[in-house]
Amino acid sequence: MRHLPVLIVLLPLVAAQLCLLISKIHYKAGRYTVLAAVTGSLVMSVMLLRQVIAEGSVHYYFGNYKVPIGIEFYVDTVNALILVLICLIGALTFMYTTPFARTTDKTLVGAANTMISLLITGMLGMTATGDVFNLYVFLEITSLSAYCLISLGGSRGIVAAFRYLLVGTVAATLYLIGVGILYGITGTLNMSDMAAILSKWGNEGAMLIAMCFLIAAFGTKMALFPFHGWQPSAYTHAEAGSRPLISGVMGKIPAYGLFRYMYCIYGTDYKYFRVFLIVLGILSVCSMLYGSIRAMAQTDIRKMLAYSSVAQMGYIILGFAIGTPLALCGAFLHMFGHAFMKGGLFFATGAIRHKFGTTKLEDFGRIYKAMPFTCGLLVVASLSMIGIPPTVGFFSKWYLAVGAAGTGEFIYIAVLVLSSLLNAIYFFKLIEKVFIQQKSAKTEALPAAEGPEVPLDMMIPIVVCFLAILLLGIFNAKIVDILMLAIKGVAL
Amino acid sequence: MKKKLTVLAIALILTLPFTFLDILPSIGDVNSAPNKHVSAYYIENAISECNSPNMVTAVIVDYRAFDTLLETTVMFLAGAVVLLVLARKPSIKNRIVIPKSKRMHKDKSGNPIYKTVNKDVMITVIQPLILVYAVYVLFHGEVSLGGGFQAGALIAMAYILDVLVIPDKKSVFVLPKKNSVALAGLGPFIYTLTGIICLIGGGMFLEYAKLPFPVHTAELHSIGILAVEVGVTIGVAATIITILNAIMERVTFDDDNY
Amino acid sequence: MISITALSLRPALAVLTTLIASGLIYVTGERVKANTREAITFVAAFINAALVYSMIPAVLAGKTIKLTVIEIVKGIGFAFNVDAAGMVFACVSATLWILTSLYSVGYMRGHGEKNQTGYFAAFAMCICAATGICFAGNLITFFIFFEALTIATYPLVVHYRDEEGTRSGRKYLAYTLISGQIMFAAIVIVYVCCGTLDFVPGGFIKPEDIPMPLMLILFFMMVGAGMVKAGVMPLHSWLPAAMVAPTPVSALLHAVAVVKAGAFATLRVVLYVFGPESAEYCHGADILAWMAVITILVSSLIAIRKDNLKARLAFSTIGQLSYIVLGICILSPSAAAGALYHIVAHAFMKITLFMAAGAIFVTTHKKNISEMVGIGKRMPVTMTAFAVASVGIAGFPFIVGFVSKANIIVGALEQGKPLFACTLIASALLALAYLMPVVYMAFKKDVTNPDFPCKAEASKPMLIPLVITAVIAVVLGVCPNFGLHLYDLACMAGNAIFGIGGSLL
Amino acid sequence: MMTTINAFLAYKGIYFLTFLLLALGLSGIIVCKNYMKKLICMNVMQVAVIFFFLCLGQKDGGTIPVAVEGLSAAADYINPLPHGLMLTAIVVSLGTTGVGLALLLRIKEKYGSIEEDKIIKREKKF
Amino acid sequence: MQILLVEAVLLLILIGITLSIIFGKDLMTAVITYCGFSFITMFLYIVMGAPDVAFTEAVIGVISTIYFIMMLRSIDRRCK
Repeated sequence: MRHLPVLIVLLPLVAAQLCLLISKIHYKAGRYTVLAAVTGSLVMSVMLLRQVIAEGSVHYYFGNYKVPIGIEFYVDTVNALILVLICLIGALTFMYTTPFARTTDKTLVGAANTMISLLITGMLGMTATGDVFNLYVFLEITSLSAYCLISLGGSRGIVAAFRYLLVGTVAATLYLIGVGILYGITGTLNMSDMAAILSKWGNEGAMLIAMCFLIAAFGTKMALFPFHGWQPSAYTHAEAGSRPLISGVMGKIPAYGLFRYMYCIYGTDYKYFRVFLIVLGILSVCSMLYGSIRAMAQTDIRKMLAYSSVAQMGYIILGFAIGTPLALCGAFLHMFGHAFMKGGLFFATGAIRHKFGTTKLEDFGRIYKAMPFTCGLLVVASLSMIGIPPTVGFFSKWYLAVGAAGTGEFIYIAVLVLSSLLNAIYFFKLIEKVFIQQKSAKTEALPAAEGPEVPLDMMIPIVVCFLAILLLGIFNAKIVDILMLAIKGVAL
Repeated sequence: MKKKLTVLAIALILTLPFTFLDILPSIGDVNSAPNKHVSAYYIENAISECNSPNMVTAVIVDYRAFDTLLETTVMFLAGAVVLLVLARKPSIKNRIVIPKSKRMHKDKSGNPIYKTVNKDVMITVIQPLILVYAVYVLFHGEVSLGGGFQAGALIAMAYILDVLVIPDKKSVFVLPKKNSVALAGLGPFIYTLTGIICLIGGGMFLEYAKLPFPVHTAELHSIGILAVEVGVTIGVAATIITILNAIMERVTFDDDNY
Repeated sequence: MISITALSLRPALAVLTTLIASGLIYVTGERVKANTREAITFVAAFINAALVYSMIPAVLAGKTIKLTVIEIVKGIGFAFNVDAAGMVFACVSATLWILTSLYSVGYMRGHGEKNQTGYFAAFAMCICAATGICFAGNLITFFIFFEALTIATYPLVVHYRDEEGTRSGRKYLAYTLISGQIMFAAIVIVYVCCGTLDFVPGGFIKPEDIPMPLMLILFFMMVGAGMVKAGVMPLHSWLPAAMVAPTPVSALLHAVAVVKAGAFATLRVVLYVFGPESAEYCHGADILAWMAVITILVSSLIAIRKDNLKARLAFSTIGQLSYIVLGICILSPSAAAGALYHIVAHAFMKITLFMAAGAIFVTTHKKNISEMVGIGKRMPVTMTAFAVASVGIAGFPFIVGFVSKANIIVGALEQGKPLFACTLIASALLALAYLMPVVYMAFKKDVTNPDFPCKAEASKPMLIPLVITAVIAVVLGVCPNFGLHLYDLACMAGNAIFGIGGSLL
Repeated sequence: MMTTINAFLAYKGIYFLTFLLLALGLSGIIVCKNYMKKLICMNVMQVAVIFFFLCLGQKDGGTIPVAVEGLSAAADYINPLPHGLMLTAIVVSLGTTGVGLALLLRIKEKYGSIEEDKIIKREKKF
Repeated sequence: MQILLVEAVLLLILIGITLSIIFGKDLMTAVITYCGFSFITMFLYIVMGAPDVAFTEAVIGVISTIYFIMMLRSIDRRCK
């Protein structure tokens, strides 16, 4: 069982490497391979989570070279939870993509499965690794597969993917510079070793500039406010089947990387730490307001959701910027919750598109008669986005606000309230469309009422997200206990 | 003019912090942190531990072998991406600009001429040399310069010569892109398999010393490194060939006459 | 042992019953016949009522039923805490749910409404939220049910799915959501300052906890939500707009669930969170009381000028609810008891009025008072009940309205604030002024309206409930403790808040 | 004289030029309207970063990191770690370039041009 | 000890090439110049004592140049 951390990453990797070969047998064989691999790593990540909770954090040394010589995987409770999240959403998304498959060409189907599998692999690795350069390589894997999945989304998707490629490569380069500076002043690449050395003799100026580069890099990858330019069109035009994974989880992992750098490597007693907190606070406030305001103007639901995830990313970073353990718990709870909310919203959108072939808001009139469960998910996820109890969105907001009040930054509470009111405006616009507005001619014309609501392998993710949003909300105290324990151990 | 000013402004602004603060060790300083902390261990123990005089090879395929596995995976991933991106071809009517070949007049701008190279010299002399050198680099990588990646790139280079010089003639070895991308997946898999065998042997992932073969540790390391290099070679060569094929068969769509 | 656990589980069961009923109706509604659907409603209503009533003896005996389900956020439990004040409101909502659902069956069928499934589901959801609000043991639980009530009322407001309904729905959402979010911020700050959120009779915020200006701001941030739902001016304008909903919804909104929830929220915040001395200390109570006074007078004056019957009743609701707010803000035991009891009184009287209005609308499709000349000849029973309720609103003796108002006036005089007493009396006269003309026109002898040739009452399911409510109004007026001992409960609550010992008077 | 120049270069000069190169690549990505040029500038940027890492690994009096007889001290060889890292980085950059070119090809086919302003104009049609 | 000077000179050449790429009007020229760029980069790496990197850079430079040139068959050379 000591090999659990590496096996979680290896299963999707091997599946991806063999997927194209296996797909030569039958175009479905590769798919089943990848699905089995992702499910297996889901099971193993749950086992790992229980082990970590029971016995504390786990180190895995590659090639049995002790740090800082070799590469290590470092899994504590927080990223064990994130691993579970990634595997779960990944498996759901993979289940969900099949009805969108248009071709049965063996190589193309195999390659598409390879993309999703490698995307999952990259995110798992970024979460689990304890080595800064290894993080870069995993980052590149994630980005490349994301470029591909975005570029499959039609003729605007290609341009979006190309812009994302340029921006993402620049971000990766900036990350390398940050790593280079840190390497230049510490001489090591291992995170814990680097933290030890920096706490002993760190050159404050160098650390400051390195952190500026890192914030720019991770901010670009997670689409924080000034660096968010690539994100809306990319999320909008991504390939429909894999959109939940991309928009739900992909933005969170760089946020976790930033958390690692700020709290694990630099540490809270670093000289300029307050400066970073203030900067991140300003950025997050800007992105919350900006994202919500832009989202109100959209007529395409995909774009609306894309802008709203700019805003939601602001919530998470706000938690990091407040910096008390409770606020960090709120940030991570929002990370999990938002993965399910946004993933669920995109699942529902994809289902509606699969059934009615439209994503324009004005075509959504009265579709709840045709697909009640999907609309139930839409409503629950929207309420959770606004932060109405007892959904998870409310509780993460609660922890953030309590943390902010604890440090006396009431302005953050005001911004939270304001941004959730802005969310309310456009999400109730969506709910009004779905439940109240008359049927549009386009949906009226379709014979959509007959038959089952959606195919089964689209139904499962929808139901799972629905339950997850409510259960995460009701039983959040347990998760927060786990997180609190880990965060106290890791960061503060 | 405006463009020039923008460029210089951005460049200078981005460069300022590195001129006014001294945040980096001076180049070539023997006692700077990077030269003291970890690298000393690599330099002193590369031969004894990994049985590889070339320390860079020791670092990339033994100490930090996991990075190289991912790097090979990135190459394979790039091949698959190119294959997938270039799979769908918009029909002529869906394009905004109708390609020139569908117009009356053809202008040959940007149509390179390959007539000037002496093909026979290329094929008969240079290509075998390249292949031989590739094999040498592959198997000799741990002792002297080079390694799996360079070997793969050289093999791919030989193939590229074929394709480029005589596009219509059958070349030495033919790889359609569907097979080549599957092969590109096979390369990293060989790499991973090596690590998994180490797991079976009871060690950590990619711990060559635990390979279940009845020889002593140094040779185990050599075997591991060799297997890994072979994997890298296959992966890189197949990927480069895939990208080449994919682009090759598409670029002739527009203003070529054959 | 078993009985004790059952007792402590009952509030959760009461909430759960209604929740399950709502879910069942939404899921199975379209697939089963209408009778089954309404059968579910009635079964749930009776179970709910039985559960609520069964808790009265324990509460009367002076013990409070505590139950913590789970830890809902770190350090705070999802807690139910049944005390006298909550009991009063719970009994009212449980009783009136039965009658209102009976009535709405008749109304919906007689009127041939669409989307009945959604209607009944949302209705059950409202009752669920109201019950939760009654039994909530701390602010978080309270806030959860409060927001749930907000969301559950929205489908009822926009029930007709037309332009006007959408607009008023937006208005309703705007008011309630904004105030709710502000209350959320206030709750957070209070939690950080005081470290607890459990309701305590007499409040848990000590004057020295929070500096003065912040305390006043917090007071209004928290009371704001209650004020919006209770329609205290200037935050009242969603209430007349919500008149587009079908009449049973208006009855529910204005008599049972929503506005009463607002008044109850004000009660909880002022008397159970801040407590008398803090509310006194930060002058919040006085300001709120004066706002209530202004609301009473102005709304009565507006009501006189309204010709649409439902609109007139709506403004009278605004006025009557401000009685409750005023009674709370007088900060004296009997005034608090009167305010609590006025929840009961106003509920019964106002629901009678609305049911009567709905009956008139369904049978004769008349909305405006000017068209109702001589309607008494056609629907004598309905109009009799209407007349009884109107005089009750005016505070006529031997009708339930008198008891509560008398208590409030007594409390005002105890506290030496005669102005408030004068306000109440003046508003009673105004109430007569805007309700009597209806009765007078209805029973005009000399004219005979051609629209109302013969005597034709509304259908039985609509007639029976309003008669029952009218009778209850009279009976409770004669002996306030009849049946459920609501008056004792109210007095207990008042005494508990102000720390006067003794379970009964 | 010579030593002062060397010292200046060692402390500031080389780093300055490296980051100037990097900044030029970045500004080229920003100001060039042609997507192909953007790709080339991207490569330039990555070369600059690689060079920056190699600067960190230089060592006076060190030979290339291939073991020869008699030299076994740490001071005798150049730090091999940045070389290993940069091999990975170069390979990644090759993969990125290939993907970028493939996307560029699709853009050219679909939009008929790779000039940014034209593409932005024609994007409205979809 | 003169290595740094050589490096500086080579770097200056690289910067010049980059500027010419940015401001050039012909894509073919830019691509060929980029080939020269990677060639000089290879020298630079050798000077800095990183022969492996130089070897890789040489191979990569050739391959990516080939990719670019093949792209140019379908992309017209002029550019603003």
